[in-house]
Amino acid sequence: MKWGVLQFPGSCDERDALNACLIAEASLGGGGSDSGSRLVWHEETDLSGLDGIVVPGGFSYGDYLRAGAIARFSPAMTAVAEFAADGGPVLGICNGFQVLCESGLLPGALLTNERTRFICRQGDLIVGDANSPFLSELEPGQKISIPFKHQSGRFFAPPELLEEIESNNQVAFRYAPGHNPNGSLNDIAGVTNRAGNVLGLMPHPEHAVEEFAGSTDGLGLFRGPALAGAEA
Amino acid sequence: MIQARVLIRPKEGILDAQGKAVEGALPALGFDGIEHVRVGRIVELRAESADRLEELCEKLLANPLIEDYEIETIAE
Amino acid sequence: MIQARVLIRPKEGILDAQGKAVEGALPALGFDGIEHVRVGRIVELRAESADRLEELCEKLLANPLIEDYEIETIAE
Amino acid sequence: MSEQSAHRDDKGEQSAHRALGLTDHEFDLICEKMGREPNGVELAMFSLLWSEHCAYKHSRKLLRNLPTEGPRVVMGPGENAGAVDIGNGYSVAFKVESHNHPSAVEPFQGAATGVGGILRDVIALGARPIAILDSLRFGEPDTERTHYLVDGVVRGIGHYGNCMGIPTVGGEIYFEPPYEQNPLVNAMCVGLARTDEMVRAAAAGAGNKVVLFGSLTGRDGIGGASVLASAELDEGDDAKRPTVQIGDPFEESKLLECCQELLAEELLVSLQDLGAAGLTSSAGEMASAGNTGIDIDVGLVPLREADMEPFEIMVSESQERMLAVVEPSKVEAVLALCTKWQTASAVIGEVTDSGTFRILKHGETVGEIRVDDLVDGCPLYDLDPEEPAGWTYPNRVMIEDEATPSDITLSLLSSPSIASKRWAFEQYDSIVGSRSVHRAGAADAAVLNIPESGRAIAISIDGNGRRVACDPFQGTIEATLECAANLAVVGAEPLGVTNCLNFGNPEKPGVAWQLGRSVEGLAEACRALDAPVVGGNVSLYNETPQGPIYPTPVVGMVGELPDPDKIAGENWREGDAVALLGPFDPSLAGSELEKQRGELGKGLPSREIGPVKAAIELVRDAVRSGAVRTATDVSDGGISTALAELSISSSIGFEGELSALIARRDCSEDDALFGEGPGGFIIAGDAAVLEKLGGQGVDFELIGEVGGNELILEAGNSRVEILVEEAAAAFDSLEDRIESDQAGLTH
Ligand SMILES: Nc1ncnc2c1ncn2[C@@H]1O[C@H](COP(=O)(O)OP(=O)(O)O)[C@@H](O)[C@H]1O
Ligand SMILES: [Mg+2]
Repeated sequence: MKWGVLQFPGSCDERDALNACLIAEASLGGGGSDSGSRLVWHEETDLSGLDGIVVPGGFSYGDYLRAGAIARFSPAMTAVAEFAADGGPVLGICNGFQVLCESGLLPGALLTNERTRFICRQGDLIVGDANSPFLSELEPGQKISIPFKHQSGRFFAPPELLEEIESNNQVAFRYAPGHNPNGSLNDIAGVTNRAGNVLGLMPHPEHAVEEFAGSTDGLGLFRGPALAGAEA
Repeated sequence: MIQARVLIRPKEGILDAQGKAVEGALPALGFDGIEHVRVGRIVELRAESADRLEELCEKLLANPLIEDYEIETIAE
Repeated sequence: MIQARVLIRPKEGILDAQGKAVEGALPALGFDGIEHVRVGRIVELRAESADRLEELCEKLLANPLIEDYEIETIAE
Repeated sequence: MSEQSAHRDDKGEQSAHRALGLTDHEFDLICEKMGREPNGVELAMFSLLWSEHCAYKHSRKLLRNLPTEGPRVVMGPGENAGAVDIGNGYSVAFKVESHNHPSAVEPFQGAATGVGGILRDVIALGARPIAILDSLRFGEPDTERTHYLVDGVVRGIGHYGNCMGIPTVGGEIYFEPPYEQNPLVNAMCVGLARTDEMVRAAAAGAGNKVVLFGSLTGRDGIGGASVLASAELDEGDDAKRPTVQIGDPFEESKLLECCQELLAEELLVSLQDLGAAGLTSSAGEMASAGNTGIDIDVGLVPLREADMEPFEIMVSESQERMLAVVEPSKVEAVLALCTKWQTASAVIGEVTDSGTFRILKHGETVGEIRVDDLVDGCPLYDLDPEEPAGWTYPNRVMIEDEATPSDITLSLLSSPSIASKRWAFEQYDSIVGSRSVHRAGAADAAVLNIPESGRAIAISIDGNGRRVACDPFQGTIEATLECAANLAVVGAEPLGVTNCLNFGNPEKPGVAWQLGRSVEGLAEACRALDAPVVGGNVSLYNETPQGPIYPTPVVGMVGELPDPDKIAGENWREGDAVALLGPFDPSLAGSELEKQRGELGKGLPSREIGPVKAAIELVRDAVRSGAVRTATDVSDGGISTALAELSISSSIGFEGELSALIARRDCSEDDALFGEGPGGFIIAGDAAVLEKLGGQGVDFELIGEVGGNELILEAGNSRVEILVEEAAAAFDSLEDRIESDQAGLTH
């Protein structure tokens, strides 16, 4: 699989995300440095040849105004919207999740943490019952350990929308009991779009792909689309 | 040119973490009798016309899912 | 009770990183002819009296070193 | 303003130079060197470059005694940061710097811009920053002021690093009364670079262009020099003179990427950050290092405020700016890359062979100074040291006389300086960059994976000011040894040292003595450890009417280790044997307990470095071989605290006793349980494996076994017996003490 990882002015985790993509590819017997996976500059509009997109974490445009508010207007995001509409897998991590919500590709919004502080910690997530290529290697109810780090990660949706997200099985991850760091509604840590091909989450699976990091539970998300493709 | 001021506030009913933090800090600093603290943003700008300000708010300055906005303009 | 509104803005001459970033992004979003974007905070609250609002701003709501504030009150 | 002279006999400006911090003697010297009196622009520039901060006038002579050379040193003192070779064509660059005063005035911005500044020093070498550490000192956390400072500083440090995508991987925080009014905010940055791609700051090549890029120049940080402004401008204009610097990490993150790309494309001759004294110091130092002259036209500098005076432009400390020397044919490409990264840029001058620093305004000369006079002309002063007769700092009783050993252990664990700093460190992104080696509960040294070199590096920062106050020489040796001990626990060997010397007013004999003895201690320890000092920073005059701070040399050490899979952590297992290793000879002098008892006094027992070094090496080798998986050094609070911390981090108790130590050292029970000093390690694991570490010329004794839910430790007739849960609650109490009245308002 060839991944494109978006890079905005102010992105932070884009190299980490690309690294995770390459590790996942290698674990599936593909990849290598000539795999074709690459960073995508925010002004690029041509995503042809890419099989999956990551909108990475960081502080695009300094997160000024609202996290993700400015980045959503980049030319690359217009291309990502088309890519997603065609069913391509798009993963938004942290700031990337915020960008996808701001641009309407995912439902809901992310508010300042209840305790207003930035928080960085390893935490447990429970896999939701969403149907998404990113979850193909994970079982609903499975517990995984993934770090999170953010200041605006409190998932919010008005009651009707929340009800819709729940009843359509769009919840991809919930914080395990006692692990909700920010006051997210229904402990929601990640959601998908209706079709399931777009998934956003606040925790950082790309920081849980190598042994030395203490957990490799994040690898599954990056392996998911290729495995789902193989099944299809 | 016009001078515009956009006030952006968290929607009623949404927990305003910053407002709550301010309220929480008041007693220790010796302030009593203050309540309903809400913290929002103010964006001030000069524009050639007021025509597209609404659109600017909807698209960029505010997120209608979580925020209300109000535009005040002064012609110059 | 009074209803108060405090507008807090970066002082003249102090770098307004937010305003700068927003202003820089506007042309790419198709908004032209907008300038002097300044981003500040608005704090709204209900208080028993306006007596200590000034002090509240100095101590907690604003940072007098880098921000100016303006208090508007409406008696209720 | 440029036409006017700053003559001290001139009535209106009689004391301009004094108000700017120059002595009459220094002013006379300037006149002598110039053959005339400086005009306002020139005086402003001299006053800053001849300041303590830039000229090191009270410390440079002392610093010459530090060992700075070694086979791994790539860049030593004199460059923006030091650098050491880590193999495979890579180097790590690192430096620690203070931002004490700005943080006392505005803690959030002060700390944020402190981080921004040290990052730029590393970026200027062509390195990509890969880690930040912070070393903070505050008063006791029981006043509104301290809460306000801690909250702002911690948020400020987190804000900058988090937004930049550079992990803050370690640090330390101490709370002591002498820092109440004068907190210390030291930040260290470590960067990675290909050795052959690193750049120096020296300007070269007459005719080459000088390019300024990054943020626009505003009136930020024009502190002292605003004296000139008030002499020049109308009364009431002072409000237009902000002195607080505002940090914009978003701008710096673009600047970083832009610098990396400019260097990768080989577009630059040299690169320099703008820090204290802004354009004056960066352009001046570039010219000085390159033995060139330099012309700067202030009319070409992109401004945030149109009406700035030439002197303001020359001394502005606006953040997030860099200066580059570029060959004329490459200027266009440089400016284009700056545009790509959405950062302002302009050609503002030229390198000349004149040996002078010329300031122009739209082509007209408004100031002209010989580079040597400006950069190297400042007189260096000898200190006038005198050892104070006794303890000159306050003592406060914080613990009851009748406290039992168990009470004392809990009191030590909840002491803000010892208690877990999780509350602070969780506000820092510690994992971005995918290098941070994760070890649950571990805090001794940060470990970063460097796949580029096939190895890992470890970083530690340390400086217990209280112990240095007791004995500046021994205390500084101990701080350096502690860094090395922290590295040993993760299997790392020191490569180089950086340091920040935070002291009071060096013109006072007592402070001068502290400074001199401390630097001697640093030199001695670094020599013994073969760890050259490759850079650092000095921050003097840290005092208020309440008195000086504790003398606080903050030592940062970078080491390397072969295998990040083989490092010891703080997780022990049920049934593990536990040993005390090393020449540890505990004493209450200068200890946390002595502080709590209000009995601090002058002097620390002197200890030989040799045996400590041997213990450090034994532990390092044992960890590297994989034999030892649990280890920590005995530090603040002594053995009882070290054992409690291990129990807490793995939630398993311990039972043991210290009779062998008491017999060997002939020390008191309190000394054994709570005494401090260098050279002690607690290690845990299989008894048979541990025992192999005995009989190797390093003191060694088994002291007990891991198990249960209590910490039980006997020393003669004294007995500590506490539940691990209780210990954990005490250890986790910092947040409640700090987070009482702060608002957590985001700026
Ligand atoms: N305590 C110290 N030990 C070793 N080197 C030092 C010390 N203090 C300053 N230096 C060196 O002196 C030079 C000037 O320091 P500084 O003015 O802080 O640099 P910059 O202007 O680049 O921030 C640097 O190379 C620094 O490493
Ligand atoms: Mg520098």
